[in-house]
This record gives sequence, C-alpha cells and structure tokens, in this order.
Amino acid sequence: MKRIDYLANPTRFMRLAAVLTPWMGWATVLLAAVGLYLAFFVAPPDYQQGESVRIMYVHVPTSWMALFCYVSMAVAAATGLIWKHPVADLVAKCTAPVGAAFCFLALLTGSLWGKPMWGTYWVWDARLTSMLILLFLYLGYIALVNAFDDPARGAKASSILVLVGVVNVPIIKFSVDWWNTLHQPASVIKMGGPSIHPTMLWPLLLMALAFTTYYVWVLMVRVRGEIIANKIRVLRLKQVHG
Amino acid sequence: MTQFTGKDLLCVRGGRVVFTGLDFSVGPGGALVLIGPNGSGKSSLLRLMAGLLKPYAGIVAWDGEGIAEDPEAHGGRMHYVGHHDAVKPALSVHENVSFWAGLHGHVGTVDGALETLAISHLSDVPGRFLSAGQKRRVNLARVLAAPSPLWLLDEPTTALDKATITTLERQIAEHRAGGGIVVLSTHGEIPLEGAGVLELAHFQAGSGEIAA
Amino acid sequence: MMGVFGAIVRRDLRLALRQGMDSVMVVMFFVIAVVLFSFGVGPEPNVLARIAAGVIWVSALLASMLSLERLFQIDYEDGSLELLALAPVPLEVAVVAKVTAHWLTTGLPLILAAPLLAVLLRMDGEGFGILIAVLLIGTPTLSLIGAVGAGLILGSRRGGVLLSLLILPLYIPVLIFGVGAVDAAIGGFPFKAHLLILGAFLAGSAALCPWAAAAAVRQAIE
Amino acid sequence: MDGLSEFLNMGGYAPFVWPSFGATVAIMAVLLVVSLRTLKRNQAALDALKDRENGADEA
Repeated sequence: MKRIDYLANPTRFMRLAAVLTPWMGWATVLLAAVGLYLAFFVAPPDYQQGESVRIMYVHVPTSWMALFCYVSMAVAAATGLIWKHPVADLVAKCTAPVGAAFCFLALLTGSLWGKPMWGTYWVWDARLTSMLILLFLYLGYIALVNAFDDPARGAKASSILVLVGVVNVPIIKFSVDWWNTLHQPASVIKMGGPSIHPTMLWPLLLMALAFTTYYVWVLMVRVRGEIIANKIRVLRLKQVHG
Repeated sequence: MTQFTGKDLLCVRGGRVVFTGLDFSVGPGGALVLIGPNGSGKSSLLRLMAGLLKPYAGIVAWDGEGIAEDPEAHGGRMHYVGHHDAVKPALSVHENVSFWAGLHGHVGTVDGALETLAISHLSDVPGRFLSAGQKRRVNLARVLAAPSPLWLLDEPTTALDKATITTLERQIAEHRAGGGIVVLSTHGEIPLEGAGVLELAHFQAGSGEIAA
Repeated sequence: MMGVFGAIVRRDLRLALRQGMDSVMVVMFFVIAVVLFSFGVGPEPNVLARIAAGVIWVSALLASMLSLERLFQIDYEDGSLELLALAPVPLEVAVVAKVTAHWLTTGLPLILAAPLLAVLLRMDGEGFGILIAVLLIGTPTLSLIGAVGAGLILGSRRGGVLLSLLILPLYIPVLIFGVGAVDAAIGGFPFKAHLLILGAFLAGSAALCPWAAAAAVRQAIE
Repeated sequence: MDGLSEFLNMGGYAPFVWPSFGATVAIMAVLLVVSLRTLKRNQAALDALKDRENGADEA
C-alpha cells in the first residue's frame, strides 16, 4: 500500500527534529551570551544617545526576525499549497507565534528606545508603523488558522492569506514611507546611527544569529507538537468511525 | 466511445482515509449505482467525479483525459446534484432554473423542464414558499433544462414523492437511451436495469493504513 | 463568457434589490459613522474640514466591508457556490461578477452619498470633484481585496469579525493615497501621482484578487 | 563595587535599556516553555491513547 505520508507520521521530519533541537538550543544560548557580552562591554556608547543605543542590539535583530519569519511563513505556505506537503503547512502555522512575538518585541523595544530620543513612547515613524501593520497581519493569520474545526482547512485558508499578505508587505511599506515623509518632519534621528562601527556590527549579527537559531529551536518543538496532535486526532476519528 | 473512468482513487477527508484503490468505468448509456453505509464515501466519490474534490491519489478521466486538466470543459458536460438545492428564496422558480440553464447556454428549455417535473404551476412562485420536495424538483429541473452527457446525482430521491420518483426514473432511462451517463448514490429506491453497482465497503482502507 | 458574467451580475443585483435593504443599510452606516465623528470631534468648522477626507474615507472603507462577509456566505450555505465552481466558466469570472455586483450595490451608493457628507463636514469646495474621482478608483479595489477575505472566512466560526481583522491591514495603502489625493487637491498641491498610484492598486488587485479569491473559494467548498 | 552599580545605571538610561532586554528574554522564554509543555502534554496524551488502544486489542 503506497505510504500515505499525510497520515503515517512524517518519520523523516520527526527524526531530524529530535536530532536538531538540542543543537539549536545550545547554539542559541552560546550565540546570545557572546552577543550580549559584546553589546554591553565592547561596543561603544553613542556620542548622542549615550548608553540607550544598546537597545539597538535587541530592537534591530527582532525587527529583522519579524520580517524573516513572515517571509519563511510565506515560503512554507507556498510549498504546502503547491506541493501539498503536510509538514510545510505545519511549519507555517508554527512559525506564526514566533514571528508575532518578535514583531511585538520589535515594537516594544522600538518605543522604549524612542522615549529618550523623541520624548514619547510612540512616533508614527515609517519603520515602527510598518512593524505595527505587520503585527496585524500576524494576528490575522493566527486568528484565521485557528478559526476552523478541521485544521487542514485552517492551514489551506491561512496559506492563501499569508501569500496575499507577503505580496502586500512591500506595498504597505511603500505607502507608509510616503505617508510618513509627508507628515513627519525630516529631522528623525537615523535609528542605527550614522555608520555601523565594526564593534557595533558584530553584536548585531550575533544577536540576529542567536534569534534565528532560537526560531528554529521553537519551530522544531512546536511542529513536533502539532504532528503528535494530528496523530491523536486521527486515532480519535478512527475510534469514532471504527 | 466517451468512457468516464476512475483509476486507483484514494480519498482523504479530515486526515481519514475514506476509500482507497477505487476504480470505476462507465460507458455511454451506462449507469453506476453507489451503495454503502453512511460515511462510506458515496458523497465524496460523487464530489470527486464532479471535480469539487481533488483525489489524494489516482485520476478521474473523461475519454482518457483527466478532468482536472480542463475543469471548465468538465463543468460544461456534467450536472452535479448534491444535498443542497441551490434555490434562491427571493427568485421565482422560473428565474432560478433559467439562471442555471443560462450558465450552460440553454435558453427556452425551462418551461419544458418545469412541465416534465409537474411544477410549471409554481413557475412564478418565489423560492421561499416552496416545500423541500418542490425545491428538489426545481433542482432537478435545471438538470433537464440543460441537457448534458454526465449526470452525478447524490441521493436524488430524498424529499421526493412516489410520482416524481417514477418521473425521475423515466428521465434517467431517456437520458441513458440518448447516450448519457448517470452515476447516482441511493438507498435502493430507483431500480435501474443494466446498471453497474459499486459497493463502497470494498474500498475501505484496512486498519493498517491509519494506525502507522 | 461575457453572457455568463452578465447573468451572474444580473442575478446578484436582482437578489440585492429584492432581498436587501443592503445598499440602504450600507449608506445609513456610512452617514451615521461620519455624524458620530462630528460629535466626537466637535462642530469646529476648520477642525472638521481638516479631517473631512480622512473621516469620509475611513467610514466608506468600514461601510463597504460590512456587506462583504455575505458576498459568498449565502451561496456557500445554499449550495449555489458549488454549482458556480462547476459551471462551464472559470470560477474567477463568477468571482469578478459577484464583486461587480457588490460594488454596484455598496461602492456606488457610497460615492453618491460622499459629497453630501463632505458638506456635513464642511469640506473645502475644491475637494469634492477629486473626492468622487478617488472613491471611484478606490472602492472597486476595496471590493476586490475584500472578496479574497470573504472567500477565506467561508465555513469559519465568527466570520464577520475575522474578515475585518484580515482585510483592514490590506486596505491601508488605498486609504493613505485616497486621503492624500483629496488633501493635496484641497491644499492646491498636484494630486496626479496619487491618482496614478490608486489606479495601479486597482489594476493590481483586479489582476490578482479574483485568482486568490477563487482559490480560497475552491478549497472552501472541497 | 561602584563599577557594577555604574554599569546597572546605564548612563541614566537604565529604565529603558533593562526593560527592553528583560522583556525580550522574558517573552522568548515564555514562548519556549509553553511550546515545550504543549509538546510534552500531546506526547503523554498520544501514549495514553496508544496504551488504551493496545489495551483494547488485548482484552
């Protein structure tokens, strides 16, 4: 009987995940430790912003990750829709909470960084506003994926939504940038400082890498959870239909 | 010789194997009756044949060409009668039937169809006043109003009275005599002579597939 | 092809006119929303004039979204959507036909009501012509994007609320340039660029949205 | 010891720097723990279902 990988457990993925998870865990801890050390003890304070620039070492990587997770959701969704690969659907569904967390953190750290610089917690700055809209796209995705009784239905509908969303992200970015320059006085201090000094670049990259391995770590854990939940559902259905 | 065939069909709904390794083949003038307990996949198979549902594996073909290749062409040569009757409460019977017949490019055949199913007296009555049986007859009228080679009928006799069932029987015989094909799921109300029978229970998945 | 398109549009219009106070309700919501803003912000003429374009656009956007939830829902429940998917015409044509009918029953009435509300909000006279032009280009885009959302929520629990969460972020570019065009016109600045961009949004969504909405409907009726 | 307190003060920006890093670590940790716990719970439920099913087969 041809192996029905939708029903049989995707053993290849489960084995890979089981092996990968601890490595990702240790990589995250190590990279984060080194990154934070560099960020606090090696990188120089900003001549204008002083120590508050260190928030950049969390704000910038979380912003990158927010976008990176959304794009990987779109790629996973496309794979799921086009090649009907069941695990791809699960990857998209499990990435959403991680992406939404990073997106929220980017907003939180952005506003905490903005307070000493601009005097208020929220400024309709182009980047922050786009990040806020991206958060709405995440919340819309998460709401849709859980709005159906049959999870396969939820996965299909939300895959289409994330593909429509990923097409709209650049359009929204363009519109918000235009809207922002129209209303915002031009004197906004550039977030990343005039030029990235090497000692500032390394912690940024290390933190970004740490967040990426963290993403893969949580993704592996969540996807395995989903696969097992699927198997439970199939077993229950079997009991009902016999 | 347009043959309506299905090869090694595997249907998965909600993570459960509904049927597997299912083949069928019906020629012009032929008929196929699907029998089996509820939940054995009769409706799923009909929806698969209509193209509403994609099979997880296997292929449904018309004259050798997969129906997924050109869904519009398949839509043009087939009528699917499901559980819902698609009757709009705000539109009159005539408007309902002529809309669907119009989609298939047939105009002017509506009155004949209403006549055959004895609902021409309801022609101007809005859909919301109709009984379940009358709504089902309006649904069947759209099939008669736009002749198509393939009929896929999912339990067509529900909510129909004796007289209408015999009318339906005659229409199916006429349709088959004209070279048409009929596939229907039923609980035995319509005796169709010379019809193939497909027992869904034979194609249930063994318990081995699911446990894994 | 065009015959079927016309048939579906006529059927939906007939349904909307017979069944529905649909368009009337949508326009009523539009008027009430604008009036609420005035109560909230106060009758100060130059304050109202300042925010008039924004208030009208946001209210029009919310109003056109009200009836989107039922774009496919009724046909989905009574089985017509399945038959439309099985029609000898691509589902995309049926989707565009339904969107056209939706726009005629909601977008158009909003455009007719907009100048009246612009007077209510003491909007500067120059803005009226551009407001109508911008709404003419913008509201079809709203209906097209909304159709994708309407397809996605088929068969889900609490569709209405979900639809607004899915669709409103995607409306933001149309809102920004719609209001931008009117404010530019009132301020005496050139507004041609805004109209071109809005036209681009319309062309883009006319090309992509029917395809995405049909895909959403197809997997909903599986 | 004043090096530590001076470090903690973050040039006067302490109320902004530490909450940023703190919230990041906290939220990431919570997401990780919740995910791990869901995995364990599902695994236990699956094992329980499997045992009951094997139990049923034997009985």
